[in-house]
Amino acid sequence: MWLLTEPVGLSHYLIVGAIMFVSGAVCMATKRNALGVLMGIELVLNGANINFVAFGSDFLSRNPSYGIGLDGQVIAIFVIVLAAAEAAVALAIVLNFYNNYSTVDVDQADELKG
Amino acid sequence: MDAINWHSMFFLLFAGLACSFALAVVCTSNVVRMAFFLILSLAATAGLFFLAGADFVGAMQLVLYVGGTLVLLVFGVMLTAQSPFVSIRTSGGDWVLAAMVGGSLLAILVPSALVIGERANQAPGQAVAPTIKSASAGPAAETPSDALPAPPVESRPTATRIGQALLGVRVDKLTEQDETVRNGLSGYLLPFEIASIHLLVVLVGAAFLARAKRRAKSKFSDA
Amino acid sequence: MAEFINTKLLFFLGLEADSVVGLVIVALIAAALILNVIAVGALIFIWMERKIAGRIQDRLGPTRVGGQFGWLQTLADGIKLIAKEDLMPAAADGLLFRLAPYIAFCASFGSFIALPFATGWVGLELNVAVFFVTAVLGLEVFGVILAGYASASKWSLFGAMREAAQVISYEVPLGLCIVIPVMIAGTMDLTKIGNEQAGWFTNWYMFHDPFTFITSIVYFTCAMASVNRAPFDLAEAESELVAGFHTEYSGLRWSYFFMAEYGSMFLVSGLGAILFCGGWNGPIPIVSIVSGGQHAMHLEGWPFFIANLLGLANFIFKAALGVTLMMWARWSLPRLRIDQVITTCWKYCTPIVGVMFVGVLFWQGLQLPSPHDLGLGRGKVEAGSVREGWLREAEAAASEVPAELQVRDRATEEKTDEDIDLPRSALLVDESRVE
Amino acid sequence: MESSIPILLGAAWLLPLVSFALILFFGPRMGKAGKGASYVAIGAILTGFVLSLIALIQWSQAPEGQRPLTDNWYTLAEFGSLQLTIGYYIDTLTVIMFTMVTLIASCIHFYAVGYMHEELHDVTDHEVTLSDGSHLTRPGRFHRFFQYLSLFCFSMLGIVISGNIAMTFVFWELVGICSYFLIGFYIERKSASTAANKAFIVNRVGDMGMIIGLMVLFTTLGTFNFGDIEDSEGNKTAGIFAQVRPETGHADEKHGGESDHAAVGNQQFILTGGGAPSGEGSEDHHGHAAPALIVPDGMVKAAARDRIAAGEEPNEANIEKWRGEGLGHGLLIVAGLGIFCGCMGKSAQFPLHVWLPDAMEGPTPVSALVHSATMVAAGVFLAGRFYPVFTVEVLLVIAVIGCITLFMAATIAITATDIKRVLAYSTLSQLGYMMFALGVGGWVAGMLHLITHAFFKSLLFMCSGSVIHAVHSNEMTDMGGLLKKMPITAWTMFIGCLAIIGAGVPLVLNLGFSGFYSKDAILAQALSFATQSDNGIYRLMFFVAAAGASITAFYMFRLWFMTFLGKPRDEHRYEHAHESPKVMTYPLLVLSFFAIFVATPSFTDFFNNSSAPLTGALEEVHPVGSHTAHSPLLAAKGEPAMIIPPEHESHVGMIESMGMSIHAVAGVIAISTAMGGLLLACCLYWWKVINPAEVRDMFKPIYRFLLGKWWFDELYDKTFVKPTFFLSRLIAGTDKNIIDRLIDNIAAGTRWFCTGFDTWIDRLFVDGLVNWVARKTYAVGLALRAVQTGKIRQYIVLIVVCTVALFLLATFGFAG
Repeated sequence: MWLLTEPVGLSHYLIVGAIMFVSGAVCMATKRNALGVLMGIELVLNGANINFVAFGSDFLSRNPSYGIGLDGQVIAIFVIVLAAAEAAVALAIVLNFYNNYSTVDVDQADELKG
Repeated sequence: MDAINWHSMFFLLFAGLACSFALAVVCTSNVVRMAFFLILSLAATAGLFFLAGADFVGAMQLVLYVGGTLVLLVFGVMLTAQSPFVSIRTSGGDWVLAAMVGGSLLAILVPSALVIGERANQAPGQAVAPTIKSASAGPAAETPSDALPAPPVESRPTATRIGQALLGVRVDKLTEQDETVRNGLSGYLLPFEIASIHLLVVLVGAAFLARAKRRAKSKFSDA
Repeated sequence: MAEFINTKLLFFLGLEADSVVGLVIVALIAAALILNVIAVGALIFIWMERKIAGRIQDRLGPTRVGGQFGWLQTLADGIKLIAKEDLMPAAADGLLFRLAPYIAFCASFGSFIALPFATGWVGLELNVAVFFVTAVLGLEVFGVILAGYASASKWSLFGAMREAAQVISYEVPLGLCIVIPVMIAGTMDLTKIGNEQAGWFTNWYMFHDPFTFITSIVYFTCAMASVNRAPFDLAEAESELVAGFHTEYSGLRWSYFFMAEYGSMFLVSGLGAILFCGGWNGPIPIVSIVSGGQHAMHLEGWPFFIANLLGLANFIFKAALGVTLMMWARWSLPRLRIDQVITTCWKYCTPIVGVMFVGVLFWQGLQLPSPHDLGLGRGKVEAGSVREGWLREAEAAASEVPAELQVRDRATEEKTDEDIDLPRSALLVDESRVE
Repeated sequence: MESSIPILLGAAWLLPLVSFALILFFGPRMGKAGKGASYVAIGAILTGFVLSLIALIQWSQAPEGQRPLTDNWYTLAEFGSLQLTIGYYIDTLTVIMFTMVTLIASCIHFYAVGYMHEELHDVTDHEVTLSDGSHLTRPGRFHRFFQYLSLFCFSMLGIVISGNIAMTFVFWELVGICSYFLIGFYIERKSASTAANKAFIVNRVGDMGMIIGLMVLFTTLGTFNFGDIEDSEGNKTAGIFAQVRPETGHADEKHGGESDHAAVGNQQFILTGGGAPSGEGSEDHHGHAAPALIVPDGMVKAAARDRIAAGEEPNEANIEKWRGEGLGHGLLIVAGLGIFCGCMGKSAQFPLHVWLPDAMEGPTPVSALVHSATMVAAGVFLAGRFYPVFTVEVLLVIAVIGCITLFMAATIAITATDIKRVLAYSTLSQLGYMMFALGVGGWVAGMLHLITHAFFKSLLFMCSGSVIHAVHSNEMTDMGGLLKKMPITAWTMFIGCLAIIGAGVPLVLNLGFSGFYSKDAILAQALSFATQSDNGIYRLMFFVAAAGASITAFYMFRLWFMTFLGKPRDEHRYEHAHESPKVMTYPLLVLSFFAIFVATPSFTDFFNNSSAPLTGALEEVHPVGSHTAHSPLLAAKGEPAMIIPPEHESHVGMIESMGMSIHAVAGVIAISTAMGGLLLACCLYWWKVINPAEVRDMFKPIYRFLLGKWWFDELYDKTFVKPTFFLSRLIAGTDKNIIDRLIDNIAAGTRWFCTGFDTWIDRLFVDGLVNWVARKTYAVGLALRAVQTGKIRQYIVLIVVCTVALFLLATFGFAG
């Protein structure tokens, strides 16, 4: 029950980030729906974001050399913004794909296979 | 029993939500539900950000991710949401493979996370404490709970700091002993501008890609 | 307030002081208050809307239930809704169909967390409150979208799509409208923004300069659209889509949608009141007049409590006034087409707000005369003092001084601006911001 | 005044060069089709004739017995003691030759204007058939013909005037090349080009000997000059003649080595002359004591080289001793024979005579000028020039050669039917007469015959040319009865024939055509030579010469009869035949005049045997020849000392057996033989009392032998050409089959090895490497192809796997 009583450390956040990252990767690897893959990407980005924020936070690490200060948050913001743009582009691509092939199954998007 | 550390409790709550919904995203095959679970997971992540004291980033997450990206995503989902595509099943083999790979990745990420946490949790001068418990022994040793800075009771001006950092003032680095480092900090003005121009281009491209392919009499009509 | 409970109230209960209990009690009280605001507000507003619609349409509206004025009509409707059978289409996505109303409701409810009703009377005092409120409010659209999708009806899907497009679009001008007062105030903390406008009504940001006045009107329009009230209620265009996204909903779930709608109406109105109309500060600084130039936020103890009560009344009145305006607009204006809606957003609101933003920027940068700077009814306030406060906190962090002190008595610190040697970066900020 | 003579002659010599240069550069632009070129050339040569005539007159008026004028105009180069100079050596012979050459050349130029007129426009050569069966059509070469003529005149006059043997040689070669050009004028004709080549090559053979002679002369005498050259300081360098015959009063006073020779000379005089007057006369004739031929010191030293090397001092005494031992005499003989070799080649003497008949391929004016009158006479001229240097042995060789030539050529001429070839062979035989005359000591006779022959032979050639011009054929079998058609040509040619056979009235009033005098003198000299010794060969040579005279008469009139009398053999050609234009006939008249009168004595001395002015002039400058062989060669052979009689012996000498003067006897024999030949010709070809065909059948082998020109061509073909070809083919075969094959094989082997090695290296290593890389790349591509499935999800899995792998590597691989 120490999880409740112990103060949250850096590793907690990192573990959460890892779990989200891995689940995102698995999501990308398993989803055949293009949008599913897109969601996996979002998950991966979030896992990374969590790590950034955690490193940037002042409360989580006693050793200031482990804190990257505001950089973490700023990078997280950049990541979020880029994720938004990336989502827009990906969505446009998916819609084009859907227009041309009337499907969103990425397994059928293999015309360029070797 | 020790007093419940509310900070930890809320963390556990949000972390559990985030992780479980992330796993739900992985596990469900209905794309709309995936989107829904993803929303919840990201919202929980925003909560985690708030808990980490990065409330601006959290709000950003809510606005952009949850409010923007995900709406866009669901939009796309609905545009392509016809019964055959709503749930495309994946073969078991892929599942097994993905699970193994993901498991291995997790197996290397979690321990490293723990190690980093250990290192980060010790005071600069202090030797590595094998466990957090044993640190309580020893008269001079203070428990890490006390040692850790207090969670934000007062609201803290992260937004202002980030704004100033974006404009080149690193108020968080004012404590920097090294004069050159303190004065030489450029902030994020240039990256910010570059990223914004970049995103503008990207979005214009996206709009072009997704434009309605109508057979136009004049080539200006679909611009 | 938690200290207050811990010290006073628990003392009476004979328990030893524990901040946790106080925090929990405070949290519960706050949650209950907010819930009541939404629920009761919904009751009242629905009744109000009926009466206003009746009057606008030259009829009486409800008159019987609950004696005259039919002021219990809504309650009766609520009982009916609760008693109603809960239907769900067979093809619907059960989970999402069930969850959608609560998502919508939770969104509007969650956004109340950061909305201050008076100085310090706020669920969670965030320094990015404005951002938070808009963000959470933006989540409400998910309820609508999911509902539209989950109910497996093309009317609903169309409605949902319209909603999604509309909301996504209108978040841009809305965000810009919100940025303008935030820029003037120099903070995103709603409490501080409200207190910046203390004193006479001339301090309201609405009257800061002509741009802000136009901005407030644009904000009101965009707010109406973002909570898809008529004439922007394309999501539930009963003339085209039967009832839009909630065609398949009935009973309690349907009522949740309505509660969310009225709640968000109140929310955006309150937000607008705080951002543009001085929030809980009345047009006439009664408190400071009574207390001899002492502003409410500087009072202690009971006088502070009473002053806050007055401010609360102020705030609720202003929010209700905003809601009333929305009703007025709804019943007097015809519904737009969807393309007209989008056009209004992208071709009118957004450019106008952009121009306003630039205008305010220059007004601030050139320090053109603005009634707010006179600080009538309150001490004269230099522009950007809030930001300097944060700077000072940063210097305090540099000079090992606990940040709380700095934040607490900002007023005293303001005089000692000069004798604090600012680092180069801070000076740079001074020039770029203050001048 | 006399100093003006070299200038006159030099101008006359250089004018043709000027015209040559002018025509060479501006010929085609001179008038229509270069017609102006003829005017330029004619102007040049006429002016030259006038100048040389003036020079002749001046010379004849000069005080008699004057020494030859000689000097150097210009020194081309000086290699140590070797001087290459442009100089002149002028004596009576030179002047007379100048006049003769320019006169004949002028006539022939005029003649050529008419003869070559068809060259004024495009010419279709019917003797040249192109591969497509058509005949060659080429632009006219009128100007080029005259350009060559001018060049030839320049060269010929250069030979005549040249003051040293080197210059002579240069112009010698120049006339050679001119004759090459002119023979090959119709270069497109195979026969013409081959004839030109033949002439050139055969002449090279002679020139080879001439070069040898020149080398001997130069190395031993150290100079090329004929006469003594007096340079500005006034010290004179002895010329060849002076060195060979030093200017001494009387030989016996000079050195003892010559005493016997002088004695012989005296005894000779006694023997022949009998009376003092003759001796006196001879003395008068020569005007000075005849310097005896002695071997010059240079030759003696050269011959005694080894002795000098042995250490004996080459001082006067030793040189005298060595000369007494006869050292160096061989060198003198070699020098003489070498020079004569050149003469043989140029004037087509017996072994080298084959080129002249073929040279008739050239245009008739060329044959007239070059191959009868002047160039071929150059050989004789040179021999006459070098007369003092020739020893008795050399003279004997010359006589024998000339004798053979004259007989052979005459016999061949009997059977020839080509009109020009008949004339060519007669030219050969006349040249043989001249050489023979020189050989037997008749210098004056030889030179006289040279000049007379030049006139009448050119006349004959031009007549034949006009005939050919009329009937467009060389074959006498196509002619006949042309007398009525072209009387002028016929009668002038008749005159020429009479001149060549030496028609005249001997004994009584010594009167006749020019040939009469010269041939008479030759036979007389031959007779006197024959009577000097009891050697049968010498007598035989005389009779051969006499027979030659009759044969000459025979074939000449055979030619004339066949051409102009009888009925035409080819009606068609006869119809078209016509008299030549005046520009061609006038020169015939002029030349016929000279052919008659050039050697005629002046009326004052018809009755004594004193000779004509021309003969007299020649006798003025008659060089001292060798008369007795004091050579150790013949002495060692046990031969009786050979005696060559001095020339005027033939005038005054008597044959005791008949009691008649040698001259009379010779004249009678000559005219009788000639008339015999003439009679025979009349019988065969005029009166037709004898059918030539029967005669032909009777002497078939001889006829065929003669028709085959004694099979000299075949002989040379077998002996020289074929072996040469065989040798060249052998060498070529060796080159091709052995050397080339060896080299080819080496090359092939090298190439084989290189290609093999190259391909080996290339295929195995370079290509192998490249191909290996390519194959590997392809294989890798194939392998990676499988990886690129186009399945995003697999990519993601791969990415994750790689990330894990990297992490593990970074953790345990490096950190561990």
